[in-house]
Amino acid sequence: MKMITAIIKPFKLDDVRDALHEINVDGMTVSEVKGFGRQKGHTEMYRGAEYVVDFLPKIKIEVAVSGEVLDQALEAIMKAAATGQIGDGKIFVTPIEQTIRIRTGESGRDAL
Amino acid sequence: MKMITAIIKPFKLDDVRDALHEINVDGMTVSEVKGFGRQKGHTEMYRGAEYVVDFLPKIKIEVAVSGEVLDQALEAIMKAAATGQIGDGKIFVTPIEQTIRIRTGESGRDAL
Amino acid sequence: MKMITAIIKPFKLDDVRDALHEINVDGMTVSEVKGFGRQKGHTEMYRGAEYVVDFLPKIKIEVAVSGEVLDQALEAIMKAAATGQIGDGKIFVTPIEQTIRIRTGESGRDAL
Amino acid sequence: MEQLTTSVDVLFILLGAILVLFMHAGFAFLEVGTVRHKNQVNALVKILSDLAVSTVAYFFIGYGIAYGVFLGFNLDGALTTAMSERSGYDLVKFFFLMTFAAAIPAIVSGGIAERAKFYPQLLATFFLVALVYPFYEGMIWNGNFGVQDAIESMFGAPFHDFAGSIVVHGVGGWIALAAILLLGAREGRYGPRGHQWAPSSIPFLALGAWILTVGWFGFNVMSAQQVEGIQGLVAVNSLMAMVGGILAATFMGDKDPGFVHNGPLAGLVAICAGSDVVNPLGALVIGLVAGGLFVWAFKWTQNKLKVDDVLGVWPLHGLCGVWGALAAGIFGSTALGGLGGVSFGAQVAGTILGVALAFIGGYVVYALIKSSVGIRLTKEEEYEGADLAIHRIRSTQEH
Amino acid sequence: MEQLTTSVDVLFILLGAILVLFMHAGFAFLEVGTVRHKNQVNALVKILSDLAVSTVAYFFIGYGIAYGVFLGFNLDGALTTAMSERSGYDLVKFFFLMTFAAAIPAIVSGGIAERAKFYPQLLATFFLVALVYPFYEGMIWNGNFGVQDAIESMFGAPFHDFAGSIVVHGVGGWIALAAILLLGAREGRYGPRGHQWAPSSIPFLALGAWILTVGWFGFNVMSAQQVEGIQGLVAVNSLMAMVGGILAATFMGDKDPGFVHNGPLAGLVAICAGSDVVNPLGALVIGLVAGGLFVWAFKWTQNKLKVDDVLGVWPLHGLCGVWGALAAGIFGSTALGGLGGVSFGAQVAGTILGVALAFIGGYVVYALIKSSVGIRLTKEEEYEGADLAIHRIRSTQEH
Amino acid sequence: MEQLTTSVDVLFILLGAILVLFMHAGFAFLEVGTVRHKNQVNALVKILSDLAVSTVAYFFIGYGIAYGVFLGFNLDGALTTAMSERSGYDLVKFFFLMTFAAAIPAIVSGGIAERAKFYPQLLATFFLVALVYPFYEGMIWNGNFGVQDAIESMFGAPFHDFAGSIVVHGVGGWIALAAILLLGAREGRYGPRGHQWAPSSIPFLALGAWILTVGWFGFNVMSAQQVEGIQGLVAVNSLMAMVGGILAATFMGDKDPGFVHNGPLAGLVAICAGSDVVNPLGALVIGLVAGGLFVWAFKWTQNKLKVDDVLGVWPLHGLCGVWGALAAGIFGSTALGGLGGVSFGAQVAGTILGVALAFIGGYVVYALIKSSVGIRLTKEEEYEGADLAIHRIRSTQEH
Ligand SMILES: Nc1ncnc2c1ncn2[C@@H]1O[C@H](COP(=O)(O)OP(=O)(O)O)[C@@H](O)[C@H]1O
Ligand SMILES: Nc1ncnc2c1ncn2[C@@H]1O[C@H](COP(=O)(O)OP(=O)(O)O)[C@@H](O)[C@H]1O
Ligand SMILES: Nc1ncnc2c1ncn2[C@@H]1O[C@H](COP(=O)(O)OP(=O)(O)O)[C@@H](O)[C@H]1O
Repeated sequence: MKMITAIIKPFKLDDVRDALHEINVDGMTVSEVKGFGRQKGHTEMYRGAEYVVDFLPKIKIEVAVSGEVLDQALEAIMKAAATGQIGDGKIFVTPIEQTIRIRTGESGRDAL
Repeated sequence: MKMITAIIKPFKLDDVRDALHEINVDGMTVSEVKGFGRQKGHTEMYRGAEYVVDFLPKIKIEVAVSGEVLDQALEAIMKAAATGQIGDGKIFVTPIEQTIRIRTGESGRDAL
Repeated sequence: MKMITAIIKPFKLDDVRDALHEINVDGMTVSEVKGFGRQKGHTEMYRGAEYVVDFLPKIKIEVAVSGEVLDQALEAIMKAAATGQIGDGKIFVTPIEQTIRIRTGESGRDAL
Repeated sequence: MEQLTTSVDVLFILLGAILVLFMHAGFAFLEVGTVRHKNQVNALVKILSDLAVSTVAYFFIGYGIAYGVFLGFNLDGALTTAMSERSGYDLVKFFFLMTFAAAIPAIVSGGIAERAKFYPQLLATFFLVALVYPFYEGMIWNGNFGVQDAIESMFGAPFHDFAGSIVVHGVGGWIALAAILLLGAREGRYGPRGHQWAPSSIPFLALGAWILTVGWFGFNVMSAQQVEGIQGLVAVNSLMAMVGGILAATFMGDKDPGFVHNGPLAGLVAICAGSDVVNPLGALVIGLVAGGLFVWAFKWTQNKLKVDDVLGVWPLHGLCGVWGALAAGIFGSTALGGLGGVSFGAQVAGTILGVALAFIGGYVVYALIKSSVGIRLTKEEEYEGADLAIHRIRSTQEH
Repeated sequence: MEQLTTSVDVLFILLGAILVLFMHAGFAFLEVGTVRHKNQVNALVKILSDLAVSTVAYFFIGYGIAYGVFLGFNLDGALTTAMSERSGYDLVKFFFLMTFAAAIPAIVSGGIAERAKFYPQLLATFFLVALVYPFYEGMIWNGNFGVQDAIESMFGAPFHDFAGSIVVHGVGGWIALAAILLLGAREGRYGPRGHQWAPSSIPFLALGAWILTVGWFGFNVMSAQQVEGIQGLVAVNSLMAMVGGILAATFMGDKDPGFVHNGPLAGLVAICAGSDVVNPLGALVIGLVAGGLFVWAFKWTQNKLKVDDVLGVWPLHGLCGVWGALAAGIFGSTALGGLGGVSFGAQVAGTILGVALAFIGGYVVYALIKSSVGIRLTKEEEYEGADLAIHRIRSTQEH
Repeated sequence: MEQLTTSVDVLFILLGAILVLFMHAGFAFLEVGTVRHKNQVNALVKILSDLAVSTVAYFFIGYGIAYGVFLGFNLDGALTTAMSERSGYDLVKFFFLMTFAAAIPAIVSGGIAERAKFYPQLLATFFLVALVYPFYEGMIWNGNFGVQDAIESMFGAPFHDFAGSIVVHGVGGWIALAAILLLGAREGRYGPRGHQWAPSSIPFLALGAWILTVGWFGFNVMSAQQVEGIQGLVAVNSLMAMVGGILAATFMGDKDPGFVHNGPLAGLVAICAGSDVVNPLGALVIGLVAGGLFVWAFKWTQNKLKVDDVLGVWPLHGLCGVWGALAAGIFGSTALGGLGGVSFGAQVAGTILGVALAFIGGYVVYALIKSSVGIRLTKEEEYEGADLAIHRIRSTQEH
């Protein structure tokens, strides 16, 4: 079982979800995060004072998948999230040792 | 050292915290996330236009525990978070290689 | 490749970023979280009723680094985030199995 | 000259109507700010729809019950005559008094917030404004049923309620109490794990309080109904009571924003009755007591009585209203610097009558509706919030 | 006595000016609450800057076009005279009428929200208020070009538009339609994945609606311009139409907060024309129809016509304005309880003329600006939001 | 007729009082929107409590110092007489003038926001309104101490300050400067890593500006104090200066919402003094200069002087007030189209006197309080925010 964590541009969320849906991955957990990286933030201005907003709003998607679909899922995310512009984001894959569905107590692949 | 990540229904947070408290697990980090899964969102309506809100507000709890308490903690979370209704959420367990308490520099189990 | 997850006090974010910047770690993902631990929350009061706010606002920083810089990065974060007061936070290190830059498809160290 | 006087009378009472109309926005925002975020939209829609239903109820029925003129039905051509006679003064008088009548559901609304059904509440509004409120209003302000004569012959003076400490606020507050008792507390408010919720937005709550406060000067001063009857005294007494209420709430309420912003309202509720007869120093005292009373009674209601009155409308309008009516009998006396012509006995009698009629009338209306169509959201709807459950939209969108 | 009458006249029309000035805050908040969060600041700044430009345009040019007095240029010493004569009445009359003129860009603003450039829009405002609006205003309210005489000789009565259902609202709404068509829909609004956006803040939207509603009583009643001409009828008709609008929107709009808060506005737009001649029961019907019309026409505009009118200003001001002008011809007749002196034919004629001039005038102004300096933000700016793109700051900060 | 005139006088000045009372809500929201989120509640509570303390201070002491009538102590039965004579006109006059007096702490509040203790600030309010403000007010508006006579004999005309560019705004602004200097800058504002904070809510800030703007017409026009003294000129000059302020702020401030919404206020501060004597074109220029002055002076104060004046009340009220008083001497002259009767020398003299008394008076009051009970929150409290530290509740709750 692997956890895919993808940091993407906010307006790409729908595309990524559609892409995962097509390969039958429907469960995921999403959060709003602030990204720092090569892509730079912007400057705001109020009554003559500058405010540097140095982060960019990003979306973090966490999807737990079984080993077999991992590559397919990575592929899907990459394709859907890419714009080719700086700041498209990253994908990290980390190991999951145990997965449980709270409602039923099922574990492993059945829990997804 | 393991990291337990539990996605639960928001109104179950207090119960889960109480349950963990009973087994002396008091530290944890909580965030608000949006969940996609089998449980479906709802539809809103404004001046004749429909808005599909397809995610559900969920709470993500991250608790680092030492190996011995892991099972107990999982048990506690599962019991406290379950309603038996769809959307109760998931628990993921992942390995932690190092744990540090910033204030003291302590590491491993002492850092919790 | 390792993922450093640090939970710190919000007003230390700039210091931590500066410290990481000095060792050439510029990419990171930040989110607002609520922390529970030894440091206690506060009590609010409204029209005679008390409200216990038992969590504390914290910042979660996630930084993916290659193995070589790990210790340096941990060191930097620890120094910058410490106030010596309770509630300074924790650092967790977890393994990353795969890292991808969405824009280019680069992976591993090149993806950072 | 006569035309000018008439015209200025129309302007005068119209300004009152406009200011009190504005107060309804105040009611709305006081509620928006106090309820939980998930019930904000409902607060707004309720107040506006209630206002519309109130107008219709009062136009066709209520005004007739209070003053004998069923305008909406144009009996004896009353409406037609009013259109052109005296520059339409009688029409604007109706407008002015309607804004008072519509305060009844607006007051109740704050007490029953976060858990009442929508259309049944509109239905209650209709009956309250068509029947319950004008029944007592007519007794006190139009001499109906000889009630005032009876009080006068018993106590030497009629029941004095210049701008409605009892007629409007008392009645509204005690109807609200009946409604709240029948409706029951919000889920999770009391019981072993019961708790209170902090207000969703103190700025909106404060905005509501400000609008109410400012509009109140129309409520009180324009109650003279004719410009030549204007009394600077009424304005300054209102000011002084408002100030007393703020001070008491600031100090007794320990700078709590919820108390501080209800302070002026408490003082203003209490001064309505006697604003034309008490001395400004008396008004200050009336306001100080009202502010303190609200702080104490709100906590008492919530914690001891366990009455889940969300905005505290019963302490605010119900109890401060009672205090105001009694205070008019005390501070209105010449002995205490007032202009006289009031009797404490009469004040007690009128107050008891008003409170009783309001509570009973309110109880009957809400009990009937409860037992027929029901007045309460389901547990799930309440948990989801009235905004999504009733109006299918949330108050704000994430950005 | 004469001095008193003059002074009260000044006060009277000044109160109207103050109330209508306040309405501009209402326009601002209605827009703030309706647009997406990233365009809130722009809504606020636009309305305020538009007001300033409008005043200048009307002071120097527009008022002269409508009424022959080019105050700003002090021709024949008109300004100097107005300063001291009749307690400055003529100056305040200008002020009052200017607040009407400035409603034009405020109406347009809500339609073109979230995608228009800033300075080009200010430029459009200048031309609209200096030329387009006063051209028709002068015809109807000042008898210019013999248009009213012609209508009267044809239909037996002049075009009756007491407070501007067409002169102000109709004209504003139809100019807005031209502007919206030239500007095009917001990115992502229509097309295969097109969708609508929920309002950023219903409380702010409601605040705007409340302020507009309250101020409207100044808009309508003070249109008498002199205190001795005050008509209580106008006030109560406004109330009734407002109530009708709320009721229709509540029931037909199924408690939708967006409809419910536009309901009073729809009723009030419609009642402007005939508020001095129709019967209050007629006014209630006018309001009910207007409320229903808005609910229906808003959906129709959005879904069938695919006109991206963000606040729905064309249905609100444009269509309810037309309905109001026609309704004055219907319900104003003595047969239907009105005071008479109106002709349906005249109402049709005046309405068509107003709508045509507004649409054409608006089209020319926006087309010229579009083809010269451009009126639309770039895609990137629109995506980023007008607040950051134009004003370089966001509406609120995280806490 | 006499009764009618008296009654209308009461109404007239009462409308002024109501409008200026409303302005206090404007002060509150301007501050709410400008401060950081963690200090919003404090802004609201402060303004309301300050108003209450001001009323008491002015009723018992301040009004007596300015006008010789210690109403609150009912000396010679002044209060008793005022209750019934002339329909209570004298009481409402007190109310009206009190709302001016209470503007002093409301102005100061915006300068010292986010770091001042609560009760010590209330104490300062008491002394400012009881002593400092009325001392100068009485000199200028009541001829106390022969100051006006002296100025007149020196310059041929008394110091002309119709509605308080200096008496109210100048005094408030310069007291604020003293308070700000004694209080010191907010933690983190200056120094090596020092920075400014963006406003928490531009909509609330704009709401405050709108309310202030609208209420200001009562502030200026009703300064005539009697209806027969009403001047349409005052209203239109206020309008023109307001418009000038908006335009200058829009263009010079590059559409910055903070500047644009302070623009009308800058113009209105500046026009107070001469609104009854200058020409509307002069008023436009006065407003344009005031708007530009504010934009420039705000940046200068913040960046060069490093004075941490949170809302910019010193540039706004202090400097634009000075400009307004001087401008009355310039544009009020007949040579520049004004009505004459003013002297530039007198304006300079009166201004210097006002500024000096205000700064010194303010300095003494705040220095005494600073050295006795202290005026500043601790670092920890400031970091936590005044809402939690003082009022123990946050402005809004997460949803
Ligand atoms: N080392 C890192 N650890 C965690 N998150 C990172 C790291 N580097 C970048 N990110 C995240 O990825 C986002 C995009 O990175 P950026 O360098 O701006 O562009 P790109 O993805 O095109 O290389 C950042 O905003 C941040 O959220
Ligand atoms: N594959 C997944 N990866 C990450 N989070 C998931 C995944 N599947 C579900 N979740 C999270 O768990 C929540 C509950 O899942 P859902 O399928 O609705 O119900 P249940 O937990 O009863 O199976 C989701 O809202 C989402 O936050
Ligand atoms: N076991 C844990 N798992 C995850 N997060 C934790 C854990 N314990 C503490 N934290 C996080 O670290 C923060 C600081 O912990 P706390 O016990 O208050 O102080 P300290 O870091 O000084 O030991 C908490 O607010 C919480 O966010």
